[in-house]
Amino acid sequence: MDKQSKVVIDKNRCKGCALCIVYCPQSSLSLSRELNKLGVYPVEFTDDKSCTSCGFCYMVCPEVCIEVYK
Amino acid sequence: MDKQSKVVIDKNRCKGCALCIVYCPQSSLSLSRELNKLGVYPVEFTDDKSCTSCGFCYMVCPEVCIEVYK
Amino acid sequence: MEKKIIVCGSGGQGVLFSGVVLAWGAIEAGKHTTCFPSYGAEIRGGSSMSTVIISDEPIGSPVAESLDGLIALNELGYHRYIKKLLPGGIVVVNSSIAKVKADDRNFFEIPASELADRELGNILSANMVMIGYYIKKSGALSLDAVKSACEKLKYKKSAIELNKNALEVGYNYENKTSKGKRR
Amino acid sequence: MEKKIIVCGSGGQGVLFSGVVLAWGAIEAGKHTTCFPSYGAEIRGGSSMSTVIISDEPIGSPVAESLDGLIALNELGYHRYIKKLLPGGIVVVNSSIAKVKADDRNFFEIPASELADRELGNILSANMVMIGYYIKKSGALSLDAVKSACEKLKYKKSAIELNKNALEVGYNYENKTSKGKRR
Amino acid sequence: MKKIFSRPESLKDTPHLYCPGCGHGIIHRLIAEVIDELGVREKTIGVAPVGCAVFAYDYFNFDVTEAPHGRPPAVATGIKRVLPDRVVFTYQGDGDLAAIGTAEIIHAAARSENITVIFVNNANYGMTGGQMAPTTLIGQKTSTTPEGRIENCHGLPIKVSELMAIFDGVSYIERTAVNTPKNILRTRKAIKMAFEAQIENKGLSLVEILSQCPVEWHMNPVVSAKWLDEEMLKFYPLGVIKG
Amino acid sequence: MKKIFSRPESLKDTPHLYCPGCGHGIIHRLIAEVIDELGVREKTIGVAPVGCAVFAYDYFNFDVTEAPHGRPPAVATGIKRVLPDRVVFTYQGDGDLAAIGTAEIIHAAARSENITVIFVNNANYGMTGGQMAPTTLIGQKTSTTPEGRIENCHGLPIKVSELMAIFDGVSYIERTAVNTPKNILRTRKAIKMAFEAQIENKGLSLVEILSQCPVEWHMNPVVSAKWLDEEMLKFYPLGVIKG
Amino acid sequence: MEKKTLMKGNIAIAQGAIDGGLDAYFGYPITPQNEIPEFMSKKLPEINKVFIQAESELASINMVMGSAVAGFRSMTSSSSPGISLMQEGLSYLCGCELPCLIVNVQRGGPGLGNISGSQADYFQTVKGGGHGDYRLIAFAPDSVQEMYDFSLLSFELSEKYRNPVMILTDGVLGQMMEPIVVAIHEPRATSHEPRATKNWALDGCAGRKPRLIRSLLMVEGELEKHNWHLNRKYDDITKSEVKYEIVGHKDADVFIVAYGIVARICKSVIKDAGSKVGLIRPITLWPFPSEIISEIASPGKKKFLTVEMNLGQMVEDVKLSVNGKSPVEFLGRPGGGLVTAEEILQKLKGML
Amino acid sequence: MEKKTLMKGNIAIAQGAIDGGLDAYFGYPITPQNEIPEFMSKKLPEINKVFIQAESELASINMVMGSAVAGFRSMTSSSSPGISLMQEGLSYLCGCELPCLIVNVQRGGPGLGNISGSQADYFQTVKGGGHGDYRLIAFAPDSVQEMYDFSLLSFELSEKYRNPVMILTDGVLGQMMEPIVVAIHEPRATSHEPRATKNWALDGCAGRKPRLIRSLLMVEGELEKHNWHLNRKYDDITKSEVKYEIVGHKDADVFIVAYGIVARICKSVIKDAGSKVGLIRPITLWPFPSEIISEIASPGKKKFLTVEMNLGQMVEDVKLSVNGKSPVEFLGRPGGGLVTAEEILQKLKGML
Ligand SMILES: Cc1ncc(C[n+]2csc(CCOP(=O)(O)OP(=O)(O)O)c2C)c(N)n1
Ligand SMILES: Cc1ncc(C[n+]2csc(CCOP(=O)(O)OP(=O)(O)O)c2C)c(N)n1
Ligand code: SF4
Ligand code: SF4
Ligand code: SF4
Ligand code: SF4
Ligand code: SF4
Ligand code: SF4
Ligand SMILES: [Mg+2]
Ligand SMILES: [Mg+2]
Repeated sequence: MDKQSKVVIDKNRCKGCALCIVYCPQSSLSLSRELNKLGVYPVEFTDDKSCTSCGFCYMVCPEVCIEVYK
Repeated sequence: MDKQSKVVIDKNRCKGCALCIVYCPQSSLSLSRELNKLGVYPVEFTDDKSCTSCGFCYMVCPEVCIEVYK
Repeated sequence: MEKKIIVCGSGGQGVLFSGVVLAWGAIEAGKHTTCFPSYGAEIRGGSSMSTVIISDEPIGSPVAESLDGLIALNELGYHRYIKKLLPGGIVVVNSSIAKVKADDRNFFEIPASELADRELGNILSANMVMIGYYIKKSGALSLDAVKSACEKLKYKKSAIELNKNALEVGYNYENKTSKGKRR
Repeated sequence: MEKKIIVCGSGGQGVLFSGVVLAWGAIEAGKHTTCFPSYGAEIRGGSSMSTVIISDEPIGSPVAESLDGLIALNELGYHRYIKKLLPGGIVVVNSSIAKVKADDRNFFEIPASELADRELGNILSANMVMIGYYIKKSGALSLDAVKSACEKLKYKKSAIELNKNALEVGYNYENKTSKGKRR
Repeated sequence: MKKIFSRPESLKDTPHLYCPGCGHGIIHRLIAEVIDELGVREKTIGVAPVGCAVFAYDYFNFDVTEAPHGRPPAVATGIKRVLPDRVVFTYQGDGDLAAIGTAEIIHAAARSENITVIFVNNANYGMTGGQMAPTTLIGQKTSTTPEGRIENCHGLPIKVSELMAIFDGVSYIERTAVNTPKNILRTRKAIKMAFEAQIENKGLSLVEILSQCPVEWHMNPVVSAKWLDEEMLKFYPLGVIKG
Repeated sequence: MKKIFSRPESLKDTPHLYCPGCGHGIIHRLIAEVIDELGVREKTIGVAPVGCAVFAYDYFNFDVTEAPHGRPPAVATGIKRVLPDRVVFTYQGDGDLAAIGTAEIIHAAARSENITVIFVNNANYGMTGGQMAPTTLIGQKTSTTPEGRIENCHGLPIKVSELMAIFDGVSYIERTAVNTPKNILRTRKAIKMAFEAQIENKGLSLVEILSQCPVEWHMNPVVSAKWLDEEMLKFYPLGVIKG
Repeated sequence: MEKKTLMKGNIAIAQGAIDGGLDAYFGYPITPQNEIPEFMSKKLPEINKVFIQAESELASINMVMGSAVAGFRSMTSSSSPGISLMQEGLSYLCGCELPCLIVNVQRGGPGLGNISGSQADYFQTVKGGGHGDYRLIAFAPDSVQEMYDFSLLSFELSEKYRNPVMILTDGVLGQMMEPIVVAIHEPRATSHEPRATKNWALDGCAGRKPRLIRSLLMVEGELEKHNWHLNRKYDDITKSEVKYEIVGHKDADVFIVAYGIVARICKSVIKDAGSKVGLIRPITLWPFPSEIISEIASPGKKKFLTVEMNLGQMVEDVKLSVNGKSPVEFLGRPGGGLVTAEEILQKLKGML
Repeated sequence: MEKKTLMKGNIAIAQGAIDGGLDAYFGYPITPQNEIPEFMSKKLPEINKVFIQAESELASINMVMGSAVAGFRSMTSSSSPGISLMQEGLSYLCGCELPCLIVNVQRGGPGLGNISGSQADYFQTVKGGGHGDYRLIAFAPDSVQEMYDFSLLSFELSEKYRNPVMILTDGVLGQMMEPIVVAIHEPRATSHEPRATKNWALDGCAGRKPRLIRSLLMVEGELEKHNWHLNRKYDDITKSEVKYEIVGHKDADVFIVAYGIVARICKSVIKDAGSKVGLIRPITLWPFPSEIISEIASPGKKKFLTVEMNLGQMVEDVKLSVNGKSPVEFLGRPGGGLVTAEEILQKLKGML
């Protein structure tokens, strides 16, 4: 786990559906520019300042590939 | 057809269920004392004076073996 | 020895029970037996029958193409099955209900319903009266065997007694008709 | 002559369409052909493939155990099917998307997505660019046959033109790599 | 004297094989009367169930087909879709419609198939010997509920009419009975309304008819007509449920 | 920092094979969370449907059996009747439950089987390629309604929750969705209520979950979540329907 | 002497299953087997076992699947049309390797047919009426005693191989009564003992890894592998579980092959026909007693007569066993017609 | 030259049925045949014919029954598990003698299995998966062209005999594309012409006596009589409608017997195997081409190899035809495994 982040994404499980991005109230997530092993652009956690650890991203993720810390 | 009767019963079709008897408002029907071909005591029309040709007997007969005249 | 018997009548006359009593009687007598009742929508019309086979040997088909005995509790049944009777076969008819003309067979009438009503106070025992009479006439089974069969059936004591009495009434009925004679 | 070819890629890259175009091309060339796409829950994962066989003789199985040609629109597909390639078989890879290392086979790269985007203004034409390039490299079919195949498919005139142009872009692509060389 | 009540043309002159007092015979006659009255005998196609009334095809004087147990609504759908101007109806028992045929009746309703359903609720499986039906009352003894139907084992009986009423595609639903002359008259009316709904292309119409099954209820016909009144009506109230 | 949201124990650490954005993955996780929370993982038996979620058995970290298409309620009945103290649930799609399995779910409800039903309504047949389901909306294009669902040919969509509410044997019914965090939270609550109803022996409980099927709706996941909000909710209002 | 009791075939099946440790019965009424669910509805609640009248045969077979999944001894019964509706379920049960007992009290077909006894579901039973390569272990009792015995036996056998067992009988055997001995000679396993040994059954994963029961095998090659596994199992059953009876002299000239109710009738014929006629009675229809038939046919001077209550179904298995070494003739009556002793004798005369 | 068009097997079946005068299609989705209902849902409304997506396969087959009862050309399609659910319906359709077309695009079984092609429903199709003695006329196309041709042909044949026709194919043939000629050489009867000649169809009794369609025959002897009538019909079909193809030299040493997708593969093997190997390809699986096989087997110096995508089903019919006159070997792969040319060649080598 990246000690810096409140939100950890298992990037090779992410299918890039972007649900977490649109539902993050703090715009703390965005699509990466690097393809993952599934051949899609996964989500990256970009901003642990604004992130409130609300868990919305975890909640909407169909791949259960997000963990949220506080 | 029996010219006297308002109600004609096909006695060999009658199964003697007695529904017509109990629902006849004028008590114009009763069970015969002779077995019919089915081996049951069929219904007889006994009283064409009181019979009002209301048709209740026809209506309740599951064997459709009653005809009513007026 | 093999006896193929049909008991027939209308629903409620205890036809199936009669078949069972005969078959149990056969067991009591140490014989092989099968009992094949009519079933399902066949009995919707209100008729009922049971084929009983009693034999010294294992039995093949429980269905009888031809009969050694016919026990007719009503007229309809008589007419339906009489054509299957073998020469020498025995017919027993409940003359309280069935008005049939005898032919030249071993034809025996018994007013079973009346007897049951009069002697036993229960018209529904006519079936057992018939069975009693049949075994007497045919010798298919002993009275003892059939009586002890009644005890095998899980019924109330009083019912068992009634059935046994009815068997006796039939067994001891002094019929006034002889072979082929009309009553 | 018999050529067994697999086109593979991910859903939305036009893999199944490519197979159809090749098979239609074979018909135009007067050959026997079969085209067997992946289907059902197989494609749930997002990969897609189509096996096309082109032959002078009637074709038995439409499924290929070994391949004469592999047209890989993405990396996953390349890795999945490359092991089926026969010695002497030809591989064509979309280098815009698939970063694969060549081995000692007839390995050809073409930046099909980029070419489609740049030359045709439609990145989705990458599949036809690949087909054009493949027939050039393999000689499996003539450009004319495949172009007239495009006309057989009931599409809008503009789409037909786009596809034909894309085939030409691929067919005429001056590849700077040679056999087995990395780009 | 004029004949004022007698066998309708749509009912063949064939003796019924039903038990004495059985409601099926009455219902057959009512359907035949309505078909006559509407003048549609020659364009009617009936679908018989598997149940005591499978023999309906021997009694009706118009085209009738058999259907596998529970499937009359599917068979009727097949007929009506290719022959939309014919009058198509199913005749179904409570085992047929409410047990094995649940999916078929519900989806015919959901699709709003323009057919008429005559649903005969006699609270048991008559033909097979009086087993529990989905409509069997709590406490009612049947050959597979020897201690009576028990709510917390068998569940409550299904009220088919109320269930079907949920579907917008169903245009007419009424529950009636054939145990008394009055109820029989009302049943006739309901059957007519149901067929009229079909003729007017309003979608599925259904009449649930409470019907006595004396033999399998182990009652004589007169008592069974009373039992229907006293026990069945408590749980299955009569009346127009939709329409 | 403390981990506050992460994979529940009842969900195996196996990648989902569902399409990107598919609601099934979310629903699986919610079920797993509830099972964990109720502490019943070791006595839970799940029944997977035939549909995209057939693979549920690969994802759940407790006993799971397959059932033929539409028959999970019958299979669950078999399990629950012999193991009444286990927690038994079915997971069913709208094709599985509301089409081929109509009779089985209705009779499980009528019998008041003490099971929980997770009913995933994605308004089409995902697994077989997006055909019309009984729940497909009027006007919705699917691979077997190329011109959109038409009321007077295909009938109106079936509202399963409202239909099931008719049965007294059903103790809890709620319709929820998994297209937004708020709806997902509510879905989790509903699932918990449903399992609790079972644990308290109240009879069948059902949660109808509106779920996006981006691939077969031919929308990207984000658009599909919106479409659910804008189109599905109009016809399928959320809320507790019984309970 | 053992105490004999008069029992109906259907009841013997029901009693046999109960004595064999039945935990749960699920069924839907159909003639001529209604006595089975009716008996169960009375007896099972008394001994705290499960009886459910299902809403259909589809539901019945899937409820059986559920309780079999949980490792309980489970059963359903029906007659021909109802069994047809169970074909998908049977294929699943075999694919998932779930033990259970299915009883088919055959009636006349096709379609609604009638309610007489029949043997026209032989193909459905032994070749597979459902989809895919699978087999049911199929018993064909020919007496009420065997109805009881095989029903009692079936659970252990079906658990041994994790495969459904079918009792294929007919309306005549189901409805007829005969004296039988109902005696449980060895103490039966209670239903819970075998359950504990079922290391595949689902009952909650307490203290163990979660289990999974399925027949969907999508990964390439998996399903084929599973089928080869099943095939080996079927081979084992074929090697070990064939049951048959031979009546009459082994060196008879003509061998009748018949099962169930027809075999009884043939036995009575043989008594009369003398030493020139023998009977081979398959007791298991699958696995079929091919070996013994083949052996008897080998010298080549025999004749075979298959007698069935259908238009010729088992006769194919007889021919496959004989494999051209001797002539095989057929006598049959379809649609619920019961073959008579006279017909068989007549036919035999033409062959002797 | 006739104009060829590239077509998928499933679409060819659908188009063939439409060109054969299809009036009404009823079906439920299942892979690998979804293209059929999808195509129908688009095309049939355009030509004012009926398409209904049923709520299940049970409903499908019974809707087919309904529209067949009315005399219309009716059809359903499904794949293995769905066809298992139709077995009761098929028995009724045969019992009621209703013409119609059923398509089974087989997939791997048993149970849910997988979605690969398979041939494991052979027994179900030709022996009868439903109850009672009945037969389906069964076509096994081996090319997309034949998918079209037999689908088109099926209605006339099924009406001629008042018997359902089944097209038994598989996922590979259903999904593959191939050039075919879609040419209706003779003008087809419109759906209304044959309907007028159906003197049994129900469409309201205007101007005629009421008609009745049923399979319940309770009066003693009636059902048996009906079965004997059906049996004569099946005999007629067996005499007149057998179709097969022979590839290679008639005096080959080894004859492969294979149908459908496997037959295609065998054809390519034969090309390579030279003149010592021939192929008999049953085109109708029922009636089965027993006579020609028997004829070829007669000299006794032949060998037979049956190749199937199952654990050995048609091989029984081959053995029954050969009747011991020549050895019959079997090569098969179950569970959706596609037999390869190499495997067949290998096996042949051992036999030559
Ligand atoms: C598939 C199938 N299952 C079961 C049966 C047996 N069966 C015949 S009629 C019937 C139920 C009859 O009950 P209902 O529909 O209520 O009609 P009723 O006789 O009471 O009028 C059953 C279960 C059958 N014929 N076919
Ligand atoms: C008896 C049977 N019929 C049809 C199918 C094919 N089939 C598989 S899944 C499915 C429907 C899936 O739809 P749904 O239940 O809504 O689940 P989803 O995939 O949408 O989650 C169908 C028809 C089958 N496997 N078995
Ligand atoms: S926890 Fe909340 S704020 Fe933080 S990234 Fe996730 S959704 Fe955004
Ligand atoms: S919700 Fe999950 S799968 Fe979708 S983009 Fe976000 S992390 Fe990836
Ligand atoms: S018509 Fe009326 S009054 Fe006359 S007998 Fe009939 S019921 Fe009685
Ligand atoms: S109602 Fe009909 S059957 Fe009943 S007693 Fe009267 S006449 Fe006879
Ligand atoms: S069993 Fe009941 S429904 Fe059937 S005929 Fe007899 S009374 Fe009528
Ligand atoms: S098809 Fe739909 S339901 Fe199935 S996995 Fe894809 S998105 Fe989910
Ligand atoms: Mg009923
Ligand atoms: Mg769905």
